[in-house]
Amino acid sequence: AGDVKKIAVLVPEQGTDYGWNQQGVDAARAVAEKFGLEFLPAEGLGYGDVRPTLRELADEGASLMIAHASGYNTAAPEIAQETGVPVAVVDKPDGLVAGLVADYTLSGHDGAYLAGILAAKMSRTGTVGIVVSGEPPSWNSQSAGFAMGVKSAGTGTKILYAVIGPAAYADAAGGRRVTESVISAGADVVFGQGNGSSFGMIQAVETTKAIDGGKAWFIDVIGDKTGLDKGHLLSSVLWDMVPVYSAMVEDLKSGAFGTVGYKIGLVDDSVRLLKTKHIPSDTWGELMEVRQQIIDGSVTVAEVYDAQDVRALMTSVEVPAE
Amino acid sequence: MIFSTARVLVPIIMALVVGGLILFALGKDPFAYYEYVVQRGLLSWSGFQQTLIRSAPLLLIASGLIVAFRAGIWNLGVDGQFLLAAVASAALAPVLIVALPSWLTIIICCGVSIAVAMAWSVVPAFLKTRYGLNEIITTLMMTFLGISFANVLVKLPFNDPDNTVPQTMTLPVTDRLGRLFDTTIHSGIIISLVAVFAVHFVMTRTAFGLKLQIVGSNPRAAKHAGLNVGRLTFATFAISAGLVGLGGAVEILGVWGTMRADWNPAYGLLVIPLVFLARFHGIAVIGFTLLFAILMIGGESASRRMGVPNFYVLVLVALLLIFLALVEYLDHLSHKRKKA
Amino acid sequence: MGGLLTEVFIASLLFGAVTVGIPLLLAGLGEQISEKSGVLNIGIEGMMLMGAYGGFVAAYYTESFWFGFLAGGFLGMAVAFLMVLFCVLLSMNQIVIGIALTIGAEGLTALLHHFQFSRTYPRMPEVPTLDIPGLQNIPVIGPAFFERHPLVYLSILLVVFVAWIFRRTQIGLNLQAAGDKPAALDAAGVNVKLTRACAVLTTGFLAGIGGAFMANVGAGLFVPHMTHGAGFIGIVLAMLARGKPLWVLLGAALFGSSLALTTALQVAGLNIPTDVVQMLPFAMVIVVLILFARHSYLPPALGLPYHRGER
Amino acid sequence: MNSAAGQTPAVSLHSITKRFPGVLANNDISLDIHAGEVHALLGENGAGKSTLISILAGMQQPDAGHIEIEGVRVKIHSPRESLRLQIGTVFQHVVLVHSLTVIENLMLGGAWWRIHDRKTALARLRDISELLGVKIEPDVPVGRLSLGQQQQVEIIRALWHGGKVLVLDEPTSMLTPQGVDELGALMRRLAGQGVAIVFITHKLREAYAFGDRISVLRQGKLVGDILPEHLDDMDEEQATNEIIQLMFKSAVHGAESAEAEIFLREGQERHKRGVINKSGPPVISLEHVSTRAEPGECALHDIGFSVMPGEVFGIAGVDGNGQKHLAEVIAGQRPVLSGCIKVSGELTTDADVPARRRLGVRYITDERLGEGTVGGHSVATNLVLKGIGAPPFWRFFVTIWQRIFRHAREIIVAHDVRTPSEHTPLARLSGGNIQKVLLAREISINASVVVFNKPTYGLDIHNTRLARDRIVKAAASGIATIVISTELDELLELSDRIGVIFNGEMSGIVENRAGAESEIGRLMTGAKAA
Ligand SMILES: Nc1ncnc2c1ncn2[C@@H]1O[C@H](COP(=O)(O)OP(=O)(O)OP(=O)(O)O)[C@@H](O)[C@H]1O
Ligand SMILES: Nc1ncnc2c1ncn2[C@@H]1O[C@H](COP(=O)(O)OP(=O)(O)OP(=O)(O)O)[C@@H](O)[C@H]1O
Ligand SMILES: [Mg+2]
Ligand SMILES: [Mg+2]
Repeated sequence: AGDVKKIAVLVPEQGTDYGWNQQGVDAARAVAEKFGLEFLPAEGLGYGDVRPTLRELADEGASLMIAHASGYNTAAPEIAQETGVPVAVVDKPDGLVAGLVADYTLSGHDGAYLAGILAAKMSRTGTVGIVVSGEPPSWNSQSAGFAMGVKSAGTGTKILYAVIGPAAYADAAGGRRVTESVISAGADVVFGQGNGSSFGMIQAVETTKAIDGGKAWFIDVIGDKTGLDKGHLLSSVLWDMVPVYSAMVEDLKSGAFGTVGYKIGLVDDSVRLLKTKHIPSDTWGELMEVRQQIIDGSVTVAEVYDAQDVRALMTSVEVPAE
Repeated sequence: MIFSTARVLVPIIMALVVGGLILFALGKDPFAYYEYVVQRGLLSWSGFQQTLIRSAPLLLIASGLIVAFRAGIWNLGVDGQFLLAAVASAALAPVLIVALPSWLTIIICCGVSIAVAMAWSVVPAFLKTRYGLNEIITTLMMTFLGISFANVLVKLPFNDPDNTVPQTMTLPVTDRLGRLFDTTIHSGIIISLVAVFAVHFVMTRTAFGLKLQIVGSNPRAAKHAGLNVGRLTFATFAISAGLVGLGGAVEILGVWGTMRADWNPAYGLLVIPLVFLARFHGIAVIGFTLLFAILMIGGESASRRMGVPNFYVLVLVALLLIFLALVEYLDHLSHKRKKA
Repeated sequence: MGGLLTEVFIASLLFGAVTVGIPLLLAGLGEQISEKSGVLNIGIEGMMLMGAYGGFVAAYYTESFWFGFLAGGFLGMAVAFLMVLFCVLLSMNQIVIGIALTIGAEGLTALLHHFQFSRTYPRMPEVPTLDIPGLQNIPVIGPAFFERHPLVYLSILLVVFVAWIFRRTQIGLNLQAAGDKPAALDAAGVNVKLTRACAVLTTGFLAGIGGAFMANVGAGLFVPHMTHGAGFIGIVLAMLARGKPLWVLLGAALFGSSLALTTALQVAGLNIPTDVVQMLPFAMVIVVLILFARHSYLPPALGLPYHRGER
Repeated sequence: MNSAAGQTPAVSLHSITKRFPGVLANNDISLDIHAGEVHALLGENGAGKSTLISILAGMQQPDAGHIEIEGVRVKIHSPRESLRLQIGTVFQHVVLVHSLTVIENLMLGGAWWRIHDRKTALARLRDISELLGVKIEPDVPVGRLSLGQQQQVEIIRALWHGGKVLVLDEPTSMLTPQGVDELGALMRRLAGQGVAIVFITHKLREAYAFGDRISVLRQGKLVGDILPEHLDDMDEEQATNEIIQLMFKSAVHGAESAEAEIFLREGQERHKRGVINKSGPPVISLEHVSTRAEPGECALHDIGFSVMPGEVFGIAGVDGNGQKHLAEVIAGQRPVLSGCIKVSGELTTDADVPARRRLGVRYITDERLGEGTVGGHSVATNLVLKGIGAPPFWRFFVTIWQRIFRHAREIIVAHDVRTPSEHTPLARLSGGNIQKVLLAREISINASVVVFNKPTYGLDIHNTRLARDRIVKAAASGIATIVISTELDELLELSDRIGVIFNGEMSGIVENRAGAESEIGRLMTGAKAA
């Protein structure tokens, strides 16, 4: 049982990306307000060494440091050991240390599964695409979830998969180029994951016609870019970290911190599909049914984190065991 | 005196004034910002430790560059050499530590890292000695190649399957380079300081150093004087890359313990101008490196506290480089007028 | 997977290759002009980035691609002006200043972007094209090369134009002399610093346009650090080309197509990390160099400031 | 032929003063240059001649004083201005763009916005080459031309913009005797057309033969003139004496320069040669040596000769006939294609430079700045350049800078090197002083074979004297000495035997006795030895 006064969140880019970074910062801020804590945001730290910042935040008396990037998940536990300040890390489910290190492995794979179904149903060309700027586990599991969703729709829809390139989180031009190619290869719905580069993907969807001459759609992840939409944003797999962060604070207070990992999921709507006006209401209804089935457990979505396995899903026509 | 107070203070003040105006235009208080920088980067003990830690790889890279630049060789391939050496240590250390004591592991890793970086410099050295191909092109290309290759190595052969992030296995904190006394500073800083002093001594006070300088200033004269230009060129590349590689090893063995894919701090871009500003002088390099490490560490902190995006530090670094270069140039002019 | 390699898809790959290649071409040509005149312009990355930012802002607010390119060119030139001031006029160290300008442009554009666009992420509309009648209907090649923004055609024509300038004009002679033996140019009554200044400003202009192309055509928007390394590739291209503009074009094509190849392999379902493909052009060039290298020709005075009458 | 004394001078310099760090290069110099005259400008190395004319050429700005052109005060702030005033300059060191062709070099400076105007340029080239009586290929890259041809291009360029004033800084140092005569005739012809010519040389004979008026500089000051009316009345001997008086009579230097004077006069005679030790084997011998031809270079074919201890073996020939390869092959800087080289009976064909140095082989290159020295480094460093790592200046590879500096100070005094200090970057010294550094470095202990390549190139008479004296002394001490020179006088003065090299082959070897001169002249044009 600890006294929680200040929480810090560390993100690699500015918290204004309508995506991973923004969701993290916004959620942490919301939780800080909810519990009346002092909030210490550290944005734009990059993918280099965050130890100096972690140590400084520890010096400043942070009660919890949320290292909100999978790239920080080696450094943060080490600093936690060194300073005794609890940290939360991403994508390291076996790294729990009681009272010190907790993991939250976020995956919207079941949300992505729904998005896959949506894509399959909306596709006129019979081909959908996945464009990612990198292959971190959380994105891999969504790519896989999406692919499985597409296949489960039983429409025989083909799935194209493309990674923009190394260190391409901010490569907007690459995002656009690759997305254009994917659309030209036949996709009319593109499931895009990438920070800065996802704006390039949106740009491509906005300016490239599908091969049937019609409109191409974009399905986003993590954040809600409705405010920026020019009519091509079909949906988004939204992530809400507030429940996770709240649970962390509560566990810190109760002393359970570091004994359990945290997840997001469809159950509490911490993962949900963004509803836009472009989705026909009957389709939406079907999606909500599948959602319920997943929550019930009658449909399970396998979690695939490995890049090689993800790629295998794209080439194989069979849907892996459900 | 190379490191006269005015030569450093004047440009710093100029950079701070211009940088301050930019901050002011952004609606932030420049004084508060600078106070945080100095507080964190220099005055607070815990912050200063971070400054020293950050300096270690920079100094080793700088010492490698001093050798190359004094010998007239433009080794702009620092980043590739650094990363590949880092991969070597990161891949090897966690494996060796299982069987060997940590001191031996560290020595072997440093050796292998040095060798890997040296190997990466063989192509530019060969192309230069054999065909006279300019090393700016070849080292730049090798660095692009090296950066990608390092990623491939981390993602494929050396990937740690137990970690979801593509990175190598991790060397436990306790097995890393020993820490100095009670601090978080690892002993790599000692290695790097020794390297800088050794390089300075070799370049200014030994026959080998003078030979390299002769080759650097006039290869034809070197040949005329009976120096083996080809061998010295290879030696220069090897020593330079080796020191840079040692920097990569020290950063991995001292700080990270692992190497993550797509990690590229691009230290070369910062260190190259510093070495020029220091006029290839070892002691001056230490000063400049510390100055910039303070700015990096302090700037991260100040940016966070003030809500200024960290990009601002880049602007400040650029301003500082420009004003340092300007003052160095003015100093050089007056020096030339005075001295015969 | 064979079915993927449709005409449309291949055309789109080529299209992408051209899109990637044009900024590299402009940067490489620009750098070549600087280098010919004896200035090693390491700041070209900064010029591109500034051009990308400025070009995007201008194009976005005026809703004109042309205006964007022009503005990008001028912003690139503004950075080049600093290079001229410090390196040509004041003879300060070209590498220090070049790197400083690059770092500064990275910081400044990211900062400006943060305060201006990081909540709205504005994007450009579809790129207007000038279709070349007849040629545009050639399968595969047509859409990639002949349904493009006029700047694409201009950039390729620029190769010929620059080659002509180098070969047939006084400017070409002056540039060559400035990089080879500046004292000779000076003795012939031509202002060496002015020649170099013009060369660097031209570089800045071209690099700026290249950056603007990257932002407006390549990405359709501006994001921080978006040029990542294109300027440095431009330097490599310029040096490999040994003063021949046509070789810059070939180099740009090589790099452009290797990126397209990455996408092709992935969409085709091949399991190769992008890094491997990314290494291809560099590895290829190095192998070619090792096998066929001849003595490289770089201007003897490259990187050396000129002072009249100094010993 | 001489202009009336009352006429306005084409150029007049008024109280020109120019300072460089540590030197007063021009000290209050006032000088008139008249149209229709060849004005010979003489002075020891470092006297300030080149500085003075680079002020005229707009390359340097005077610290004080001003210039009038035809009585009008002008400010020559750039070479462009100088060209506009129709002052054409041929600088001491070639300033041509090697990667451009002859005609392109000549077109430099044309209106910048134009495309090449080849036709006009070729016509102009034809006119000027006719005037000069030279033939030059317009489309050859300048880098491929011999130094002599490059100089012709420079002269053409100097006249390109219509010469009122033509300034030639040591133009004869690279020319053959015929070339010198041709240039002299050319200067006379141009003067006849009313051009004002400034002619800098170190050869008093040339000054007398071609000059209408002679001015002498010493240590930055104008120390005397010989006016045309005066010069006409003197014979060569008188003129020479007068010039030497001006150049070396010095209140400051007192006794030392009186000594110099005597020894300069002595120098006019042929040197007494030392004893050649013919008892043992030759110190060095070359047999059937050939080298690989690189583009633009003249390779050796089947060269053979040997040199005895104490002997001076001269190599005569027009520049560019393989002298460079010969010297480099002996020094070990260049591999031989076939044949062998023996030093003191030992086969050294494949030995590298340090190995040959250990055998006592020394080489004084003709490219002082190109390969002989490292210009940016100090005089002191350059003096130990060939012995880096060796005691006494290095102990366990650690440099003992104090010793190097002390050594340098000693050399500077002993060889009268004019330098502000031993720390001065070598490139700042005048050519003659750089040459002294080179000589001092090479002729030291343990030499057995010394190759001198153009040892007096660019030196003033005094330094030439010193250098030749040193060569003679070296030989007298038993060193086998090889002197490569394009100046026949020099070889005749110094050598025991003279080999003539033509097109990379040794066309003959001549004993240096009466009548050798004409035989050598014949061989130099490629005729085979009888
Ligand atoms: N650019 C320069 N910087 C520094 N010192 C210089 C420079 N130019 C000339 N000097 C110095 O000025 C003096 C005069 O040099 P100058 O070249 O005019 O002599 P010179 O009479 O032409 O000699 P030489 O016969 O050897 O050519 C020398 O001491 C030289 O070292
Ligand atoms: N190439 C050189 N030629 C002549 N002297 C040299 C050369 N390089 C170095 N020296 C001399 O060697 C000494 C040391 O060199 P350097 O100037 O690099 O170190 P330093 O500045 O004296 O060192 P510190 O600043 O630590 O005292 C100096 O006295 C310098 O003049
Ligand atoms: Mg010093
Ligand atoms: Mg001179």
